[in-house]
Amino acid sequence: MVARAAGEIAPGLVVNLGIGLPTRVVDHLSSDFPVCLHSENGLAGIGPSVPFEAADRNLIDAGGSYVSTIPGSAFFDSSTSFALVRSGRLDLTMLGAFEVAETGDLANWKIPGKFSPGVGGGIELAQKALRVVVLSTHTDRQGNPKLVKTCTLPLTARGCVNRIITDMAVIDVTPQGFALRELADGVGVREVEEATGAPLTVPDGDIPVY
Amino acid sequence: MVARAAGEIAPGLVVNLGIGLPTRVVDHLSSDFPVCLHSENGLAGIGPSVPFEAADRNLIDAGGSYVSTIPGSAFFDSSTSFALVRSGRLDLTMLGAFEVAETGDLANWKIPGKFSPGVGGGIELAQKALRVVVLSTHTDRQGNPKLVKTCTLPLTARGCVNRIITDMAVIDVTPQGFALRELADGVGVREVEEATGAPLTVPDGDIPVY
Amino acid sequence: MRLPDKTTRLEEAVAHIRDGATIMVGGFGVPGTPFTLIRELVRQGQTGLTVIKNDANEQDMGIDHLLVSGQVRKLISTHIGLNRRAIELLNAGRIEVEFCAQGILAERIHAGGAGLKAIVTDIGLATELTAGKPRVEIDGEAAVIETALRADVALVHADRSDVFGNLGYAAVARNFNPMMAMAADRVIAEAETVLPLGGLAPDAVHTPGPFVDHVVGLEALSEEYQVVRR
Amino acid sequence: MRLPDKTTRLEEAVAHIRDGATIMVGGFGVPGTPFTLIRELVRQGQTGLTVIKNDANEQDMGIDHLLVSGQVRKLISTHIGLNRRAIELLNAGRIEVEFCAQGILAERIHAGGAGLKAIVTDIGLATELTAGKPRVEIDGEAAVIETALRADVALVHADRSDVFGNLGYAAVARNFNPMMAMAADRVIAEAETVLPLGGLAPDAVHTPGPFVDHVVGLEALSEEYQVVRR
Repeated sequence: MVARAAGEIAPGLVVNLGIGLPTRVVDHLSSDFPVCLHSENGLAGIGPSVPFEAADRNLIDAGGSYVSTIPGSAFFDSSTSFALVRSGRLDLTMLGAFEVAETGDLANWKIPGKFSPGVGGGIELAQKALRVVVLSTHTDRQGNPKLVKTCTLPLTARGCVNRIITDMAVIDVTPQGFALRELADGVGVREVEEATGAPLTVPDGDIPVY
Repeated sequence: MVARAAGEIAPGLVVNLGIGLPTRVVDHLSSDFPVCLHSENGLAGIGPSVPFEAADRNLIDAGGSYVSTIPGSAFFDSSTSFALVRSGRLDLTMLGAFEVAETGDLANWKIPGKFSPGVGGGIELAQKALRVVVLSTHTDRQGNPKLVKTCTLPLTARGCVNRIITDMAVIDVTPQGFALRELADGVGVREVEEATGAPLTVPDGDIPVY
Repeated sequence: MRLPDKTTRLEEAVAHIRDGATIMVGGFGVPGTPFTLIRELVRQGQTGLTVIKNDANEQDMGIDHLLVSGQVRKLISTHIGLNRRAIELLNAGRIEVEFCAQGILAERIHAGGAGLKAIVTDIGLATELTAGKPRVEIDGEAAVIETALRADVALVHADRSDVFGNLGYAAVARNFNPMMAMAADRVIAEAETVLPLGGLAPDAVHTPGPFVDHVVGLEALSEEYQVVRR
Repeated sequence: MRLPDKTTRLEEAVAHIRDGATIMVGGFGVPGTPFTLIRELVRQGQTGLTVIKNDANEQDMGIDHLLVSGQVRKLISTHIGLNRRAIELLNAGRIEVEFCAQGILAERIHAGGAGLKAIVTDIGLATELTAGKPRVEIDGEAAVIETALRADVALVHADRSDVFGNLGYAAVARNFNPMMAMAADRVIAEAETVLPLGGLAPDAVHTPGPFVDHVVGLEALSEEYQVVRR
């Protein structure tokens, strides 16, 4: 699933990988792959993670991991960092989700009743990245579908999600709703349909497996 | 008059000297005087002017004169430059004027019927500098007063002028209107009153001469 | 012309903060947080503060000390999830927290520093963060007016400063510091190195000196500044 | 991970400009004006352009060539007083000029680059420059809504660039270039020196590479770039 997500990153893009699962996508890119990774705390051109012993106290990513620079990296302030996000210079972001609606609505920051510690930069990433890929388990811990007709949780942004990559399938958000694109190895169409809380368009013929 | 204007610059201020007469005020400051001169094209800490032969093609002031830096100078973009002006960090500006009203209204950028080439940074300097001193001849070329009850020309900013220094007098704008503070050497009170287009409060006793 | 010297003793600089003041505090996590200025503010004990800061640091670090000491009335922030104590204080009703989208917080502070009244954006229109804020239409599209933020005092951390207050930041320790250093009536910068005039190249300055009122040189960096083992 | 190379031939980069495009052009007087990109645009001859630039340069310099060639429909500027020809063309009705206060032009471009819809300010309320613009009250005070500015293409001049498009500006040649380099769908930077990746220190970058699409190295600097004798 994480390896499959790495396939979303075309050469030359500017990409922000959200905290959690998405961060691990970088492990599946070759060191020579042409991509500019962005961190919202003020860095373009993130290099490999650095162990505690070798860390620079002034060089973390937005998730608090110690990282490094690569030739051509640039530091900038938080205003510039989100200018990049909001003005169409962020080609792709990968985010986690509580719920994704068939309209592409995303809820990933607050569960009413539970305390929410704030949204950070999540709204802007979801609302303004040119392409939003959700990387998530297909269902929550109780087995309830995360892909739904309508979000019941407070929204992060409306109509923002383009694709969902889960442990079961790759599904696109289309004007006609969810469309199955690929299946995880060993997962059947029927299983995906049962784990999905909204209608799923299934293509004719063979479905690629990842 | 220009020498008298230099007396307005208290130690430690951040000062913008407008194009024309005000620019020459700097010639009356000692090289050791503690002041930060600001140029709206992106320089704080303007050093002495530089002759053509020694000029740096990338180092002009907003009036197009070749200038130099001093230890501690900083370059910045136009956004930052006017942030300084509008956010209360510019202690003093000296500007020219077509008309100053007894309310402190300033008109110094456009004469209807004649073409105006645009206001540049003049509105922001006039409206937002903490103190605005007008440096001007007391009357225009036709002998008409520049200090008036109400401006007839398009305004630059309302109620912005604190003091006017002319070839005849130093006059403050007060809640009661114009108030005479000082006289130029050889000029009498009556002469100033006649050359001023609004009532002038004249102090009792001796009036300082410059 | 010569530029004035703004170096100030720590105690004297922080003493300018009054009870009830609104203060901005730089930093995103550890990098760029002015730990020394915060510690002095805890020592001096001013109360009823409104604090504007990206995050609430972690427990026993940075502004957490101000929360524990009860000096903070209200926090304007984007995310406090790394500080369990801040969450407890919020849940107990002992502090008020106003959340803002991170980049919009940055732009509201930029607008304050730029002497603007507000910005207009479509960010967060689908969320409760913009509920109750005035709406306006721009080119036929809905948008929300987010007012500019200014503070009485800004506390920022610089890697280097000259005595006039020209500042340079290290790596991602820059974050909110440059905007905050423009958006307060009084700006206090702590600096790891204080250089003489001319020690910073004019085109390497991140925050120009005219925005800064006090430069406090740091003699040593406490444990809080160091690499955090997680 | 490796950052891509954006070096582009002059002709190819400028060919992305279409008839009727809105273009931003950096510079304040001579410093920071991308004279070489402008000359190439004159050579290619795209027409019906809206040009956003602080000033109109001087006669026979910079965007004056675009005015003379009739390629400009509209100019958004702060001051054109140093270019008598621009004034004549305006008076003859051959170009439309929209004036804006200088710092507000900078902030409108900043807002465009920041993906905002507009800024709200009290600047120019007493002047005709804000006539007809929507008003709004902020904290009981009158203000005007100034919409964000974006362009199809921005032409900027840098002192130095690496091949990824991280830019550094010289002295006051910075001026409007950094904001414009963030506010266009396509950003073309000409650079006096093009460095390999790693040639610019990460904290010495004035415009981060992700905002820049094309880097055009300058082989020689024409007479227009030099010190002007007045």
